Amino acid sequence: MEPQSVTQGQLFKLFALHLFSTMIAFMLNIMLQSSGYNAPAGIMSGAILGLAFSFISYKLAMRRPDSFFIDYGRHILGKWLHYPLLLFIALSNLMIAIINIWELQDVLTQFYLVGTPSWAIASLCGICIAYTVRFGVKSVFRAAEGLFFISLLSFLIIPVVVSENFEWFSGKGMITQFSLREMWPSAYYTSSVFGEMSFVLFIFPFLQSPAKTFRSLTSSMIVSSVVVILHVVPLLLIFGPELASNLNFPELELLRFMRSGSFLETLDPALIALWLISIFVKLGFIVFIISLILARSCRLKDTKPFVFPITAFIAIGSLVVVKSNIQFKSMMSGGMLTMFVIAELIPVLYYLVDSIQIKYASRKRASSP
Amino acid sequence: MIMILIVYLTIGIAELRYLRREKRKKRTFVILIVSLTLLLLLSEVLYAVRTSFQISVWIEALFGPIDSWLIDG
Amino acid sequence: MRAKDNPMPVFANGDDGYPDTSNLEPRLEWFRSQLAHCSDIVIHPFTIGTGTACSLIYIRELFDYHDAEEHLLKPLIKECSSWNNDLSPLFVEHRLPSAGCRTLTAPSASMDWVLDGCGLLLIDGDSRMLGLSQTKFEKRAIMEAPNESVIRGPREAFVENLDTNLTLIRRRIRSRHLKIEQMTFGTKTRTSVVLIYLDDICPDSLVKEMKRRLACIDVDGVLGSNYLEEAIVDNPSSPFPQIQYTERPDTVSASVLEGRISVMVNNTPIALIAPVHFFTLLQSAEDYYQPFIAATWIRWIRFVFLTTSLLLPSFYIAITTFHPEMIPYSLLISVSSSREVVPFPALMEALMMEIAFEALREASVRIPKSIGQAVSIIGALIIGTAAVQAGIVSAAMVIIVSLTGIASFIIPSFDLGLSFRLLRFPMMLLAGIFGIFGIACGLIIIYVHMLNLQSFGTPYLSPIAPQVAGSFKDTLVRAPWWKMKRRPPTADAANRIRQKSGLRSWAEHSGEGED
Amino acid sequence: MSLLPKLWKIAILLCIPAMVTGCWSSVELNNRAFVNLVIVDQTDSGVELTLGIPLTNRLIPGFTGGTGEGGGQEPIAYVTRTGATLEEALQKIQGDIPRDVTFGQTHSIILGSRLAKQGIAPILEFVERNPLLRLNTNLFMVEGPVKSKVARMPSSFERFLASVLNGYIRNDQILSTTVKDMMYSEASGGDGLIPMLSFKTVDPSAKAGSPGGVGTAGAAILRKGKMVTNVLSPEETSSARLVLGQLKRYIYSAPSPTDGRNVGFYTSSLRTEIRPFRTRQGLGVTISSYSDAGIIASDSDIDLRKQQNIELLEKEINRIANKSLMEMIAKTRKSGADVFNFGHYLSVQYPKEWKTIQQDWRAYYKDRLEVRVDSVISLRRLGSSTDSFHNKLKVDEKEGDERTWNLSP
Repeated sequence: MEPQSVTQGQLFKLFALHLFSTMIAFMLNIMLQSSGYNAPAGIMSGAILGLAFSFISYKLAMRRPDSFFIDYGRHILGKWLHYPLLLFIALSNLMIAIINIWELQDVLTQFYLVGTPSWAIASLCGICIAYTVRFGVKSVFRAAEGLFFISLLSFLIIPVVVSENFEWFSGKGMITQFSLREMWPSAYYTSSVFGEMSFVLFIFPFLQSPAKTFRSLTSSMIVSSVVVILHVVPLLLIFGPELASNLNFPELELLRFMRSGSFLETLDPALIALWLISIFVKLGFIVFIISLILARSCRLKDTKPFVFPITAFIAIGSLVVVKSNIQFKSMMSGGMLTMFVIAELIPVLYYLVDSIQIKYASRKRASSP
Repeated sequence: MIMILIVYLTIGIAELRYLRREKRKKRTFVILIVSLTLLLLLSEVLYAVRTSFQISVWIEALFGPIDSWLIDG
Repeated sequence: MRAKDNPMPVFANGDDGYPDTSNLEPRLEWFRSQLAHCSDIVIHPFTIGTGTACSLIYIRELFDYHDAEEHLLKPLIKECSSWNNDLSPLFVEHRLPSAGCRTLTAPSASMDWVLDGCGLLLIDGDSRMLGLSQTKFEKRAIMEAPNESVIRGPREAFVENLDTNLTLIRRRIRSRHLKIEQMTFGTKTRTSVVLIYLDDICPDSLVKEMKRRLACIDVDGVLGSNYLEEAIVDNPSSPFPQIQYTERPDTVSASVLEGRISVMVNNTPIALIAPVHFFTLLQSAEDYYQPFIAATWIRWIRFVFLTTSLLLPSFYIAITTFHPEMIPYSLLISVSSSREVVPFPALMEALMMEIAFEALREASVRIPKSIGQAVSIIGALIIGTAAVQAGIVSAAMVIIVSLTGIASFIIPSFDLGLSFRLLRFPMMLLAGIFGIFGIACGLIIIYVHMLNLQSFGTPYLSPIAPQVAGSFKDTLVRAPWWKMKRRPPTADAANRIRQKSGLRSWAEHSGEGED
Repeated sequence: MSLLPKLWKIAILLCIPAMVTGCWSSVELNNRAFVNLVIVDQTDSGVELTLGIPLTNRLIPGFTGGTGEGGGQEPIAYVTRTGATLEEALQKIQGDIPRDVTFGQTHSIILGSRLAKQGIAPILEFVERNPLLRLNTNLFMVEGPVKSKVARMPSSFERFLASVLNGYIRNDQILSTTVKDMMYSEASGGDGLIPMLSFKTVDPSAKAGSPGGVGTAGAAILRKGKMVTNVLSPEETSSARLVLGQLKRYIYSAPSPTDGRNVGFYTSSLRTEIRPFRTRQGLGVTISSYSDAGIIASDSDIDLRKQQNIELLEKEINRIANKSLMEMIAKTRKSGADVFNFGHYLSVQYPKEWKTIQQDWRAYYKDRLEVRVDSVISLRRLGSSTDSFHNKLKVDEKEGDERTWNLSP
């Protein structure tokens, strides 16, 4: 593959898109339902927690920046434990992609393309994602780099456009009704999303100047948490915690709340289209990670042949993952995110075992020169 | 059901032709064909039982208790 | 032409029957047999000096016979009387005043020499032949560029003759480093192709790559630059142009100064320039001759109309059929009432109108000038008011189609406009089926395709997608001249500085006196 | 890399069958019936739903034949159906209209007073749940049977009644209550003020062209989604709009403190701050509304050049404004409806105390809550002349004491 072909700027832009696109599009509802006024605080702490996960996987990766985790992981935990764990990470990545595509087609079939069958939307998404990843890792990161400014702009327009209906005083509620207990659920959910940065471990050999990776991870965490906060706070300011938590798609209601100007009644179909583009970039990265795991664990150099089969499986999986919207909601708050957190904690396990091995090896070398 | 088969067949043909043109080792062909059939079987099974069984049932069963313990515990 | 037969000086007999003697008659006989049925070939026998027979072979009207007679034959006849009919010095010491004479021995080389429009002098008793290179034929005068006209800036355009084109370039770049390498292509046509580059600025890898790609062209005829273009392009199946072509010498010299390489083919007024990326195709020569504020403004208009030409009809279909809540109320009422009588769905109507517009445009190009004017007027009438009156098409659609039609012409490079016009149809299909979501997916696919397109090593969206610091200056914005200190990334890495100190350094120091 | 041409071909191949499958959810523009006005009323036989749908085929521009404007005949159709619930009525309407009813363009809902008395919760629920209806849809109220009034109302300024209502909202001439304001918080859910519309029916005897039509008239108080008996008068509604900061242009007159003659003012409210405070007795709320005022007519001889006179006038206007605000709030408190969402402000500022009084908040609002009003109206502009007409030109001397000029030398 092309080693050293991804710059740090591209990494920062991809992870920023990666984090704030699905957080805003699909996760705000759970955040507001689980912790009302404390959602912004929960998101901030969850982001820092997610960054902690990725810091540990960054430390692990920095020990051997030029080789793939899939290759040297075998020596740390032994073949029989390494491959099942890899399979679990691949499965959880698969689930991330499946639920994202399911949520995408759910929003579209409910609001905009009422009659369209979901297999049509899933297959179109699949074609776009697979086409992006088919050209290799450089194309995914280059796509993220080009799209970053447009989608950041489209995400930042919304709070400005609805700012005339703000009830500034109710912002005080975030301070007066602060409670750790209420903040913890949304912190936990956010950490499962922000924890996806720890999968940077797999693409370390592709990065130029790997030492600066953690700096770009932190800056992308900061940018995306600020953008997400800029969407949660207006929701609280306009709708108040009770009404906001009752809305299934708070983001769409916020968009439609814009006083209809003379030029455009509402802006939301156009903005939804812009979101899709950033969500496709995220899913592109995830499909690439899965194809990398699949290819390298069979000791193949080239990940390209696996891209289309995996995307087809994701598209089909997204049709059958849940039967109804209600079942999906109970799954999301019932265990899905824990699966992602566990997948993100696996590199921590490797890091511990590896540091023990190093300490043990150095003591042995010191004791028997 | 047939649509899934058609999709996997077209992908298989395209990928095999790509591998042949890139003149890869035989082992790569075998791996690709095995993984393709595995994915095809899995998606056919999942599609067949989609009304009675969903993936989310397993996930809630496996990770539900941990999640509730962490959130409410 | 791959030199099939290596020109060995020895008389290779059997070179398809060339008589291996030094006397004139059999050789003339061979030439006559080779050039039978060519009415424009002239074989002019005469004798010189004390009776040695010679003959001159040339193509009428292609070889400057009068000049040759004046400068060549008269002195020859006068001269050789003193040589007591030993004409060997003729070949050796170039006693003849006219330049470009060559002694030829191999029959095929001499045949090519005649076919190139030069004269051939055969002398009895001497197997060597003298080639005379006075060619003179009608050439088109240098006129104004028809396609890329410019308000303020040079108006000269290339002509068919390669040598005149090279003079146009050489007059602009008077530098030792300007290299012009000549090659010939096409077994039958033997057209001469020229590579133009500045060897200190243009990266050597690019020159080697270009030569490598050109070397494997072995075709019988190269009549236009497009033959070469499709052979050396990276991804032939992509609708986007990967090589820039122009007919303006100042564009060629500007790109050569930027470290790019240009390919010019004889008998075509179009020069190819490689490598190119998306944003250079959006720049017209005009941008560099106008003040930079106006140029930047026009460039933004180009971007806007670029997206309009691609997206306007599909947005019209998507918004009217999928998301009517996006249209302001009063506009919605007027649009829906104007669509009341129209029998077709929006997608069908849009496709019909677009295809009609394409047909109209193609017809107005192909029809001879005299009645071309009529077609465009009738076309506009038929498609415009009559269709709306008859209720086949809604008024809004006519406006949209004509706007997109104009928009696709605003793109300076005609090829890019063509590819966007082509891409508009799949976008309309996607918009008709999936609405704005379909448009988003279509845009993604086009964007990713352009991302991974390369033209001679430089990525197609290079200043934006793989971000190159500081190169925004010439893409989204045309920075003023005194800001453009460095050459674009295509230039050789070592030699990137274009101008030493800022052009406006006189302005900075004016304030010394005051406190 | 040369798999790409195949992808290109596959993509094109995919497009062609896709065309055959037809467009699933694309509905032609003239296959849709755009609802611009929803009117809901309660009748004996159930919920009566009326949808105002513009008839685009009567509005074809430049269409020579056909009815065109139809001479005064409004190009809108009010389709009315009655059903046990709102949804059933909607289904009946959809069943009868050949086009697909879409709510994308609905900005206002008119409610009948009889329905309001029974409770508008099902309407709010319908708007919140329907994906196309927006949370900032405005609510209006009409006394008595709605449909007959709306149907007979010829609109003179705008083509559709809905555009008239949009105009009111755009120019802030009416109290704007959106669905969101009614569902803002649990404690005061369903409480709010809904502006009333009055319809001046055209009496046939009057000569043609006399503009009948719609006007604004007071506001109805709703408690838990049900309309209570007393209604706010137009003046009280304007003071309510002052509290909500929506009073953009309001013209009124007040007696001048010096000689009691009339001075005309116009005010436009800048902003309103509602700040809760805590005293030993319990919680309270201060409403301070800042607005600008200007004099448009002065009949009194008050000298407007002196600053203290201006301050005198300001004190006078503030006193009047405070008095009307207190009366209006007392009226709403008497009906026990927290129309201005004071509960939300208390819950934000004092969460602990709020938990205790949350259950019976309306009773607390009715009796114990202390409300202080402090309106700050600053008089900034005198208009384009300073002294009043009477003052300057001495026109109002009494008739008797004029000198008489006798003609004899």
